[in-house]
Amino acid sequence: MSLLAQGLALGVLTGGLYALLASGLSLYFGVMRVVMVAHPAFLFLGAYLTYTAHTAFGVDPFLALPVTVPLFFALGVAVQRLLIARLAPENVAMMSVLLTFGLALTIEGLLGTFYTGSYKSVSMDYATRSLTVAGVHLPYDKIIAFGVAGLTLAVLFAVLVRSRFGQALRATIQHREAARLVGIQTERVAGYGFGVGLATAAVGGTVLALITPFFPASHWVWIGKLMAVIVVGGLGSVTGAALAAVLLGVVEGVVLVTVDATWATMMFYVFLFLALLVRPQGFFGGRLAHRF
Amino acid sequence: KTDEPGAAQSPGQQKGSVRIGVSLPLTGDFSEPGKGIQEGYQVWADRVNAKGGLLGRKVELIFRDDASDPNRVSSDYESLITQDKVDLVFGPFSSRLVIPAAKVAESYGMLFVEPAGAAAEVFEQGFKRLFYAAPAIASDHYDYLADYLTELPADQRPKTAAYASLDDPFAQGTAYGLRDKLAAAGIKTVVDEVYPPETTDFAPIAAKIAAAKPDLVVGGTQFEDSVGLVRALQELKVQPKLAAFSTGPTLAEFPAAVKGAAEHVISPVGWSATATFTGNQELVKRYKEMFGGDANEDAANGYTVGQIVEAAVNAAKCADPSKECQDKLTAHIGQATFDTVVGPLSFDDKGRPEQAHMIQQYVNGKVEIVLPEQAKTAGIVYPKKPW
Amino acid sequence: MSSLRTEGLTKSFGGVLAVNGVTVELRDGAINGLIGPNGSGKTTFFNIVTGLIRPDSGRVLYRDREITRHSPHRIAHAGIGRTFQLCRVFPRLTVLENMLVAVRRTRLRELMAGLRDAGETERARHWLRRMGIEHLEEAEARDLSYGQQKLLELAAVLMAEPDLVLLDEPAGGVNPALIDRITGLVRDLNAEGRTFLVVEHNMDMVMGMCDHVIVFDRGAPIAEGPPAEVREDPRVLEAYLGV
Amino acid sequence: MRTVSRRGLSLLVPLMITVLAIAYPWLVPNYYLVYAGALTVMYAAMATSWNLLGGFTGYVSLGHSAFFGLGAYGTGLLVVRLDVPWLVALPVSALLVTVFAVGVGIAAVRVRGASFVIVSIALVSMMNLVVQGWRSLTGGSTGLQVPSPFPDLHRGQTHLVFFYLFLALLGVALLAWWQISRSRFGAGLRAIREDEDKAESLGVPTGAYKVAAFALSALFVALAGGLYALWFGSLDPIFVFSILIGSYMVLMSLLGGVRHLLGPLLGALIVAPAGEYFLIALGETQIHLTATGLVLVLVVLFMPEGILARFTRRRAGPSIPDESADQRLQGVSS
Amino acid sequence: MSETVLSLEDVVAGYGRAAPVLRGLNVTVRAGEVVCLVGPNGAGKSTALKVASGLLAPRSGRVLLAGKDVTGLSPQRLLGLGLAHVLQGHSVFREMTVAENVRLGGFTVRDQARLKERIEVVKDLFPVVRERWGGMAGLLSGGQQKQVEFARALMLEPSVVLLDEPSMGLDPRNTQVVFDQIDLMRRTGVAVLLVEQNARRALEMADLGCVLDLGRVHITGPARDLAADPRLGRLYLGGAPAG
Ligand SMILES: Nc1ncnc2c1ncn2[C@@H]1O[C@H](COP(=O)(O)OP(=O)(O)OP(=O)(O)O)[C@@H](O)[C@H]1O
Ligand SMILES: Nc1ncnc2c1ncn2[C@@H]1O[C@H](COP(=O)(O)OP(=O)(O)OP(=O)(O)O)[C@@H](O)[C@H]1O
Ligand SMILES: [Mg+2]
Ligand SMILES: [Mg+2]
Repeated sequence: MSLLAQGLALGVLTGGLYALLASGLSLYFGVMRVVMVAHPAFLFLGAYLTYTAHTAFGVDPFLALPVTVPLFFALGVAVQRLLIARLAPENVAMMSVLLTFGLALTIEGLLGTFYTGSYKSVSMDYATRSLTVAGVHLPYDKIIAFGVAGLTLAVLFAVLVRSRFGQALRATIQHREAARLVGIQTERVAGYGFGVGLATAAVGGTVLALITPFFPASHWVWIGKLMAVIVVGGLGSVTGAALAAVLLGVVEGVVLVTVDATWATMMFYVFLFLALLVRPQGFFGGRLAHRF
Repeated sequence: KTDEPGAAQSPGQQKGSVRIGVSLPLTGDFSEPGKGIQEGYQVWADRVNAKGGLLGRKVELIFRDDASDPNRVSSDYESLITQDKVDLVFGPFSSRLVIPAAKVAESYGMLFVEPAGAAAEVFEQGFKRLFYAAPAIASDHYDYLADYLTELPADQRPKTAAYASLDDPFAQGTAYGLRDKLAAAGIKTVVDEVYPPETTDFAPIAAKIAAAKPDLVVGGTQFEDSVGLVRALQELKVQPKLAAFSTGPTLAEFPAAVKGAAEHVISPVGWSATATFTGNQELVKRYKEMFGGDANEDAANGYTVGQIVEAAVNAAKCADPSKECQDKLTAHIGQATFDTVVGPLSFDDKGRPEQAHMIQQYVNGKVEIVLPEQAKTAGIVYPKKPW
Repeated sequence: MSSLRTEGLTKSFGGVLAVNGVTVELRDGAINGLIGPNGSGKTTFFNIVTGLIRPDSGRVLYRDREITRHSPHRIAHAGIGRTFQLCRVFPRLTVLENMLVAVRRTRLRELMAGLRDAGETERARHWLRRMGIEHLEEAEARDLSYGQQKLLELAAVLMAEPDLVLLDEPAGGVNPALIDRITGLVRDLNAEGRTFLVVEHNMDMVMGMCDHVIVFDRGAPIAEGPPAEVREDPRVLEAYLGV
Repeated sequence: MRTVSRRGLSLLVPLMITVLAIAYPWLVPNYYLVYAGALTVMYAAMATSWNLLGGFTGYVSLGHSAFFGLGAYGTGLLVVRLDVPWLVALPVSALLVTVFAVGVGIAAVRVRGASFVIVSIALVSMMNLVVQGWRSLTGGSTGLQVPSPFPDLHRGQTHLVFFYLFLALLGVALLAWWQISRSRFGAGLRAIREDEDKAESLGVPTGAYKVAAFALSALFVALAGGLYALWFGSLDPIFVFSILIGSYMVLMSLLGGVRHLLGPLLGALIVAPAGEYFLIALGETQIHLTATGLVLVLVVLFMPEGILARFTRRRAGPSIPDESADQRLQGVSS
Repeated sequence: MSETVLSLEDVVAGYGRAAPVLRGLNVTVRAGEVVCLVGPNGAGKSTALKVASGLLAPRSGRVLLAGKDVTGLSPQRLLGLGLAHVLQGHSVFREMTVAENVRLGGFTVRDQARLKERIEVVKDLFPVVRERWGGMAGLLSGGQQKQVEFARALMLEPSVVLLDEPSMGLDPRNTQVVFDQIDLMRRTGVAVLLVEQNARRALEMADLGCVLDLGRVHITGPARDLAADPRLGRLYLGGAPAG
């Protein structure tokens, strides 16, 4: 019983992390119809930069964020303006998969060249302790990840839904000409949108660096899982993805402690196919979601 | 065809350098150990050439990257053997890549000494020219530890053990070798978990182990998961009397990655930097000169391959791809004993080495060999201190 | 025998009752008009009849056979063709390729047979000629102007030889000269025995062409009859013509 | 200069390609090149099969290696576990995979565009997990060793045999593509790529068409997988169920041109040797991954329609019938 | 005569590498004047508007706004200079609410009070905007979407307006509202460049008419004269005048 509780608690915390890692993906997709296969690669790029900051200057990983977040934002703007923007609009969704697949390979190759193929990790003292509540252990690193995820998602949500920028971004995606005609600088806005998505990768990468060792090819493992999260959540819905992430985190945690690890990983895909059969637009997706 | 079997490969062409073809995973999942083995091969070649070469000919290594892909590994050996017409081949890394590679070498009648295919299955394919250049195959890696534990007095002897293993023939092989021996001796298996390579979160596995409160925790691991498991066990306050992990702790990055939790962690190791076996100190020194860092087990395994083939070539007095020569080399390795940096090695009829791995432990922050008796640099600490 | 008949069709989206208990019957062999203010449910009615939307309740009968909730292609096979309000062609197919998509009913063997050999091309050219866009045969559909795309869409629908053709605003965005041409075409096709149901806001076209007009308001028919009668109907005047 | 007519050229080119392909193993100096040729032809066959789905319907599957892997494991398991002769095992396994693909297709083609890509990625990961986890049947991570169907031939001769087997498969796949492209089925599939709802309302049973294309494409890829298993002899889940194999099919098709019969073939002829070249030239570090990645990026950016599209007729743009318009205006401006 | 606000001079423009669509186009619009472009489908009317609003850069020729050369400026800049453009077809932001759509119309307006005022005005003009205020715009009927679009354009108070077939898909009542609005604009001194296929209706209310075909203006004249010309009628305005 307590094992189940432990699995559940860990699942919730991990789910929070998944939500953070998937939020960028959901953003590119929802607002830009771009399937960003390279997102996990950028996550690990973020993790490596955190590692450099930590080993070279001895700073706490989170103190690197003021540098990495703006850097990734700029990188995102560049990727959108120089690459994504050049795709023919009628098949952005598909060509972007291939384009970003190429980007992922590029990043992996560069990481391998600069950092070699060996494992790196960032370990902090607080990352090995845990809080015990009613016999359930809650690791501090996971609590931190959960908190950071929550905070980032809240900011993201505010930016997208409430701000002028968010409105402009959504308008740009839905009808570029009309958006230009109401005075939106569409190129700039789309670039910023991508930048925001990539900025979440900087945060996610930092958290990831804190809780797991990594090497250049680590990102492959995450692609399938994160993609499953955003499909189950309803493509493009940042909120949906967050809910789905927690749901899948819990399912994974519980299945792991009750069955085994293979089945736990399998649950992501089981839910993915279930979602397709029952609700192709995703469990939390909007009514128009299936139209893309 | 120029590479038609038996065509144009006269045994007399003993000119030029001895060209040795190797395919290694220099990129991809196995790139880290692949690199280590490459360095081991290079150190060996450097030493041989400094001494005037093999049979008076310079040694030239030809590397191919297989990107950790079995398809490529086959292509590589295929092209090395048929197109580059190398004189000898050395093996690649990982049990997963050794089998397809050995198939190619075998079908062209090439001797195949390999540094990394330790899984039991490698030796069940009926290969005649394959030899594993390390002290023991995967399932025997923990032999000394198993002996030690089963011989403990009854009151100190552990009662229960938890096993968590990566789904990989080598990693699993090591853990299951120990499991089977301990189970036979009456130590109960309370958790037996296999996780796929995709696993990124080890906390729930640790939670399972925590719930079982075992005396021993054994991980059939590679690096990433060993670190993940140690951290998760620590966070969930699992305090076993002994913790053993396969590959992770033998890498230099391990202590930093687990932040002090490395103390008293045990793992099997085929090689020790401090051992005085033939050529070992030369390897350590030369490696430092060439690559700046400290040699590791992977490099030593590569070096060992070199040593064995070198001895065979010297004994058979030939180094060319002809059937006669390769037969002679194979026959020699099959029956001789070799002095290597991992100790004296000999092989059974399936190419399995017949010695055993040592057991290392972090004691006071340093890696010490604690088993067997005759090689130990420090006494084994059991039970371990809490982490 | 009636051509198309519906009984109590109802469909609501969230709080909006788009189609509200529609019971109508089309005149077989006639040009039927369907008019009504914006948002009165005309397109939704089309979508239900052609299977793109499932009604909440009610039945659709075609030649006295129930086709409610049949999939769109089955309904097409039954002989109902339609165009869309916002003209839809296959943008990156050539005009000729666009024509060869429509099918009425097929056996597996026909499915795999080479199209160009099967006389289909000739039939396609015939329809393109009738529309007056035969010279564009090799152009990609996206390069056509809006009006030309409208003609192509109609031609493609006719390739399947439908007995009942539903047109959703055939004159919307079309040059008046072309409207005359479309009107003429519809009349000719009607004379050949096809039944039409035309949604249109262009009153000149509706009144000049239709034999029978149905008027929708708020998802339900409010009047029905010959054009001359309908346009005098006070309810129609109030709800639709806005005078 | 135009001594050969268009029609003549369109017959001559395939003929020459066929003759060259058949003669290839006899023109090269060693068996390694036969081996490399067989591998390239295998990829060409798979890319062409992929194109049966991707090229017509525009559904981009990054997960076709799932069918490759299942075909391989199916054939391997039938041969190893049930002692079925390989000539029987190959088609049986491919048919089983096709049936499976129908099932998956029914779920997968419900979503369009990018979601489909994601589903296809998930499919590979899932199959990898199943095969890896089902140790008792498949051998799990240890892999499955399949005995050679031609134990009496030496290695080089085996390559030769499989070169022709793959070539035959490629031929069949090409033939299938060609036949479909000129059929009503093909017209329906193309319409699906452009506008599914519209196609449906024109009487195209889009669901059935998509599943049929999906399954057909899976069938050929599964056959390639089966041949691979017999030829290569050792199967390992993480390598046969790899997204990279799937993306090679996509890259090859895209590079050559998905709208052309010979596009994927051309792509394979370029990508396979180029990959080899990068590995040999840059293989010492991971920078070759970067090179491959950049090539992919460049292809997508600058040749989204593929190489062949460059050589075939460029889109003419709207044609304006000048004279008739002038005539039309004459009556007005006077 | 009031001053020229917008003029296109010898504009040559087209898409991609294809032959130009506009081949030396000249159009002039004065303040308080409605200029109506008529012409067959594909003549280049929409293209002309796109060049004027900066969506499409001309290959040669000039665009003058209030005497200033604005050729090649971005739509945002032109918007700042008082030029608004309503696109042909449907250009609502489908996955945003009606409210968001309308508000976005005033994206560049900083004065919140003014914005509020305008919102009330458009809500009164088009009841559907009020009724479906919080609803998703993409789910409206075709004509309703068109109304939202027009409402969005009315949020600004520009000095030059380009309208591309504003009445397409609208029922008679809403068509009337649109034409009334155009009239209102004219009376407040706005220059209107109108493209309409509802040509007779448009020419009736316009000051000046231009017949555009094959990328050139062939005839310019008082709108009423053009409407009355029988030869023009046959070619561009459709058979019988509305009766
Ligand atoms: N985005 C585009 N890309 C390529 N060609 C285009 C594009 N838009 C329009 N065209 C072509 O330019 C020509 C003129 O188009 P335009 O839309 O200006 O015509 P129009 O006069 O507005 O016609 P309609 O009354 O049908 O709207 C047409 O032949 C059309 O095919
Ligand atoms: N998918 C949908 N979700 C929500 N509401 C819808 C949907 N489709 C249609 N509606 C609503 O149903 C009503 C009827 O729409 P419909 O498109 O049938 O009107 P219409 O008569 O064709 O109008 P128009 O003349 O403007 O084309 C409208 O109020 C519309 O907003
Ligand atoms: Mg409608
Ligand atoms: Mg237009």
